[in-house]
Amino acid sequence: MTLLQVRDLSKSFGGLRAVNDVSFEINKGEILGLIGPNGAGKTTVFNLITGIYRPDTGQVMLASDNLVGLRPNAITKKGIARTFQTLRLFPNMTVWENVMAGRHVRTRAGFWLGVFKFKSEREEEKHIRETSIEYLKLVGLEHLKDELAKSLPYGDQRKLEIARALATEPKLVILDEPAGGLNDQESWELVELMRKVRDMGVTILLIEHDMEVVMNISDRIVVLDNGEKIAEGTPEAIQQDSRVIEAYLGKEEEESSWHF
Amino acid sequence: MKPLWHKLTEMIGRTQKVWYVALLILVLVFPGMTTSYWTDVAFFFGLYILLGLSLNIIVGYAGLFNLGHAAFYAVGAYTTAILNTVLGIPVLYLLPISALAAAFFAYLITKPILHLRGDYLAIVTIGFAEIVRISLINNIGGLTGGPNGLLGISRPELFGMRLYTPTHFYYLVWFLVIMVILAMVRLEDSRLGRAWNYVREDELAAEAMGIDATRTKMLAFVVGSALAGVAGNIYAAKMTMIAPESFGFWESVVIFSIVILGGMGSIPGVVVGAFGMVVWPEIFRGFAEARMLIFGAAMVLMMLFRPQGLWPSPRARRAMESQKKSRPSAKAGTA
Amino acid sequence: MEMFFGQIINGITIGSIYALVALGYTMVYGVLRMINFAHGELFTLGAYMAFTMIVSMNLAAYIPNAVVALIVMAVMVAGLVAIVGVLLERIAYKPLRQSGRLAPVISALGASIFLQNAIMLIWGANYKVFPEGVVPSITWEIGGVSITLMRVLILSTSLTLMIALYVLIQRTQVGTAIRACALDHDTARLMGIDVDKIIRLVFIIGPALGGIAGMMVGLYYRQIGFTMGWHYGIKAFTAAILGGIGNIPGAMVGGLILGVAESLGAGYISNAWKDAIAFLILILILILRPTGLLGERVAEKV
Amino acid sequence: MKKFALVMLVLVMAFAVTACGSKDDAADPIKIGVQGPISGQWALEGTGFVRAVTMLAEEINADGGINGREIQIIQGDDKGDPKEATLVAQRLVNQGVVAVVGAYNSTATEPASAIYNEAGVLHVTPSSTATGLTEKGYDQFFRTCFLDDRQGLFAAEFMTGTLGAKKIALIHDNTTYAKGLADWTKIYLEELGAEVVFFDAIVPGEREFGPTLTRLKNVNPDAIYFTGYFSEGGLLLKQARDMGITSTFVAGNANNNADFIEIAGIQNAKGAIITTEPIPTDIDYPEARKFIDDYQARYGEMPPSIWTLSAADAFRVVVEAIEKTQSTDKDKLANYLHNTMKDFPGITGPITFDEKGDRLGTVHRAYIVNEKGEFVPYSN
Repeated sequence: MTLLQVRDLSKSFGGLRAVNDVSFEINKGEILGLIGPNGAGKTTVFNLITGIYRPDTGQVMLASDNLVGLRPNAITKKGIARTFQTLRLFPNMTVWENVMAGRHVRTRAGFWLGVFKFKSEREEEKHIRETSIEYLKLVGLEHLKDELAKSLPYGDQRKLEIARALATEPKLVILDEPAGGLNDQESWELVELMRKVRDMGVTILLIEHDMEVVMNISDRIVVLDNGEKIAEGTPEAIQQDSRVIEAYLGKEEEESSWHF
Repeated sequence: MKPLWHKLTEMIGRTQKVWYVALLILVLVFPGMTTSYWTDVAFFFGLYILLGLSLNIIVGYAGLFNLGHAAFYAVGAYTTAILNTVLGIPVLYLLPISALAAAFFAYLITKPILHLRGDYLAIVTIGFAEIVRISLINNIGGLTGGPNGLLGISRPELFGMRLYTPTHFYYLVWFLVIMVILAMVRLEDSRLGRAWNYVREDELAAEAMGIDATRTKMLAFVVGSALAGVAGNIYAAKMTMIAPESFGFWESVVIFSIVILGGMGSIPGVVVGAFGMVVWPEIFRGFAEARMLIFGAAMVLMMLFRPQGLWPSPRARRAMESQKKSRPSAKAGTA
Repeated sequence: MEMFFGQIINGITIGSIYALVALGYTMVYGVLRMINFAHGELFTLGAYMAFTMIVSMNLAAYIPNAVVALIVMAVMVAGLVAIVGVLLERIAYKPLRQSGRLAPVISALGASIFLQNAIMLIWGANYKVFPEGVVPSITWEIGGVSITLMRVLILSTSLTLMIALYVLIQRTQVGTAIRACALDHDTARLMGIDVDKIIRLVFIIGPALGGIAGMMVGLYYRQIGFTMGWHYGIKAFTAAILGGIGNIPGAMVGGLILGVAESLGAGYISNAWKDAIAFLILILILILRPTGLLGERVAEKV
Repeated sequence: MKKFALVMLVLVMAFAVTACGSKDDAADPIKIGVQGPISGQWALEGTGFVRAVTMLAEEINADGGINGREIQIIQGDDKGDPKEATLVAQRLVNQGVVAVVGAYNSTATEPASAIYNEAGVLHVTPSSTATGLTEKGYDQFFRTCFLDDRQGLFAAEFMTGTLGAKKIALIHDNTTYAKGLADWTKIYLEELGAEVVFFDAIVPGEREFGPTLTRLKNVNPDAIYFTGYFSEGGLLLKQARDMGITSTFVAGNANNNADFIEIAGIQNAKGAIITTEPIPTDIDYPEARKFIDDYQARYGEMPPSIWTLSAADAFRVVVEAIEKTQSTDKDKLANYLHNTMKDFPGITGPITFDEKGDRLGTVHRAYIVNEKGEFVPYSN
């Protein structure tokens, strides 16, 4: 069953065509890898799906809802959560509070409830705290809950960002280079974590540079080059694909110029 | 009142209870211990705590750089003054109405400017506040009394008692201060309070978490302005006359300084800041001439040596401490 | 029609002063991304220093030629104000370069209050009055519009200085270095530019121009007060935003447009609403086109 | 949080200890307060108040005081700010003053007057002209300045009558006082059949009046009446002449200051007229002459403005009442000032109060700037 459908997506910046007529689908419960050389437009596709950019043409459908034109927060509410290529935690807040941010969209209390602390608010607050701890346990950070986010080691910050995204109870979670900057041990833990998440029933869309990670975990892979989709298929098939190999060989393996 | 008292003690905890009760008693008996002059100083101390707390929501919690807060204060004061002098509505009935008027005004003007960041927002708020002041001077709609302001605002009445002595106003304002502090303590640790902090820390990440940043920032302005409107109402009631000159840029700077001086986002910081801005100068009246000079220098020195404020919020303090520890660079991700 | 031209002339004169002051804001913003709130006070300082030289020290008496005397004084005012500018940067801004956007702005606000009150304590709270005849009051009548010598002087001085600055920025090596710093400090450093030196230079040029503007205001209106910096500062800042902050020709164009707009507003609507009109323009520009009229669209880094 | 409570407690304690100030009863000297903006934008005016009152008090004390009691002056700086004014008033009341001269601007006088009224302190303002101040029924509130309407009437009669002007331009500066004067002048001008062809405000602190004057030039008035302060008045006059506007320039009493001529330049100021209370050198009262001479001798300069003289009068009226009633009881003092005192020889002319505490009569005169840059009585 299709969860997310991306159809004929295009986006230009100035004269530069960053994404050109890209279409793909993600099925419920799978892990889809999105790869491509630097400047291929991967992150732009992410930003188009999550509502940071508005596509020039094309559609993004989550189940039967069209997401185009919605603000990022509305898209999160519909059930898509994301992490960032460069970490974007709330650095001066605690680990716990960071995860509680994810609960925001699934809870309701506003100003008056916050001030008067009626029963409904107290129960909701308790619920926020308890469920947040659950997500911290999932990524194995509950013992650090009162530390400031910025004081965590880098690998833990990555995990925290994933926990925060999961706390929004997404149908689809989009991970933007989650293994970036991690050592082998941490990458391996990450792969395990992603499997666990998938087993919870959350679909995953993954951008990753670490080919080992991508090939290891993805059910299917979509390859972008110069803003266009050049291949799609199982990891094995992609590894054989001549266009993909050419695309990767033709470019220097250098750090992305797409700052996020 | 009993459940409130329960909650109060519950919140404060056992060991601290003694101190808070002592403090409360002191606040209660203070006018009896001193002259009407110091009672009035304490009144203004309280009034500026209210103003500081109101701006603290906008600047401290939500990180929105508002340098035109006097405008919202003015809207509250003028709403009270106009409705009281023209329609004769009792001043204290106008307290919620002034709050609403200031909140509504904030809703209107901040809508288009919330996407601006940092110093740009500061400039726009200065601009709005100046436009408000100029409009008041130019007697818009023939209601604001022009440069003369409005005169003859009646004294408030509470349970059939006319409030007019410094002591009456002292209790009125400190009652509000205590109520607002209690509300703020609760708000800080609520879903909305955290949302403000998330937006301040990283707006984009907050949006990715499903937090409507525009709405959240707007709410900070609306709630903060409503409280400034309350302060405006009390001010009008106390003064019985208001004029545009009381709501100029300088007033905004004073309120802003209260928040910065004490420490952004910190409730005790606001109290300390208001003490520094309102009471301190009264104790040291002798330095009248050089007072502003010292104040300006203090602002620079604060930024150089104690940017987190005199009494930072626990969060800011933790942030400072952890900065001293070595930590892995977040930039590693791009390398 | 006569009145219209009259208003345009008024607007251009006052606008050229705004432009001169705006250059200080825009250059500092360009290289440091901060609003130097204290710049208006440097402008005031220029006016008061000129006052001291003319009245207390009677410098003109030592220099026989009036034109030479004015130029010498202008150079001295520019130099002295520049020294204060550099000190200001050194003490209040430089230590805060790494501490985010909030701290420098508050520090600047504090410095502004400090300088304003220092001026008040040194020279007193009263208005100071420049003597008559430092610049002879000659008036020409052109097509029913009166133009005084001082206006011509203000206009020509401002234009000369602005053109000189433009050439400096666009045609010289130093100018290239300033522009490089405005784009990115790290890259500039990699290119071998001493960024600290460039920032210091910006804090020499900006305050010097502001100081000269202050001196001209003193000479023209002959009445100065210690709070005048706020008034001119906020207008000049508006001009800088209007033209596109960080953009040097933008500051010049912004100054002139603001001057004319204000003048027409005061002339056809009411002087009492003049400042409100200026602020309204500022807000509208920031909302609708935050990069200003001449500013380029900077792709927002997400 | 515990620390917070502790520190707050200490702070409040310290505050309370400082607060235990003097509660002085009827000690030997008679305490009279003087309240005004001693610092801030109107520092010049407030300083003038203090200097005038202090000097007079010392003179009286040197002569043995009033009724054998010394006068003690207590000053309070309100910066022209209503909040500060409240505090100053409270403090003066706490210190046991019998009477207060002061508050310069109406917004500061208003909240202070309520405090003085409740405390039963005689209150005389030298300069707050807002009409509403005397409408509140306070029996111990007086003013030695004239309401704006008096000068407005004089100016209107002078311009239409003596100058024969038909088309008149009015410019104010949107301050309480200037706006009031302009409004009243407009009312009387229209009553007298003159046409007000221009009515607009300039902004205090502004220096460029070109836009306003260009518009004004277009309507070509016979006379311009500027009701604001000298710092802008001088500039306005200069710029008007630079632009070739030749209309007669008339200005209100806030321009009664040598700097008005200095800023405009003698050449431009020559022929300009001001409407004002009699200037000291033109008053026949020996009191006035003596006051000016003493002031100049003591402080080395002329009183900064008419309000300084008005403050001196406020103080002299208070002393007069205390002396004549042999009392410091506010009811007796107020009663004396309301009902008994007639044409007291003030420095600014004869002083009589009506039942509201406003000053009766009109004493305004016109002065013209002569070739030497001095104000001289206007004569046809």
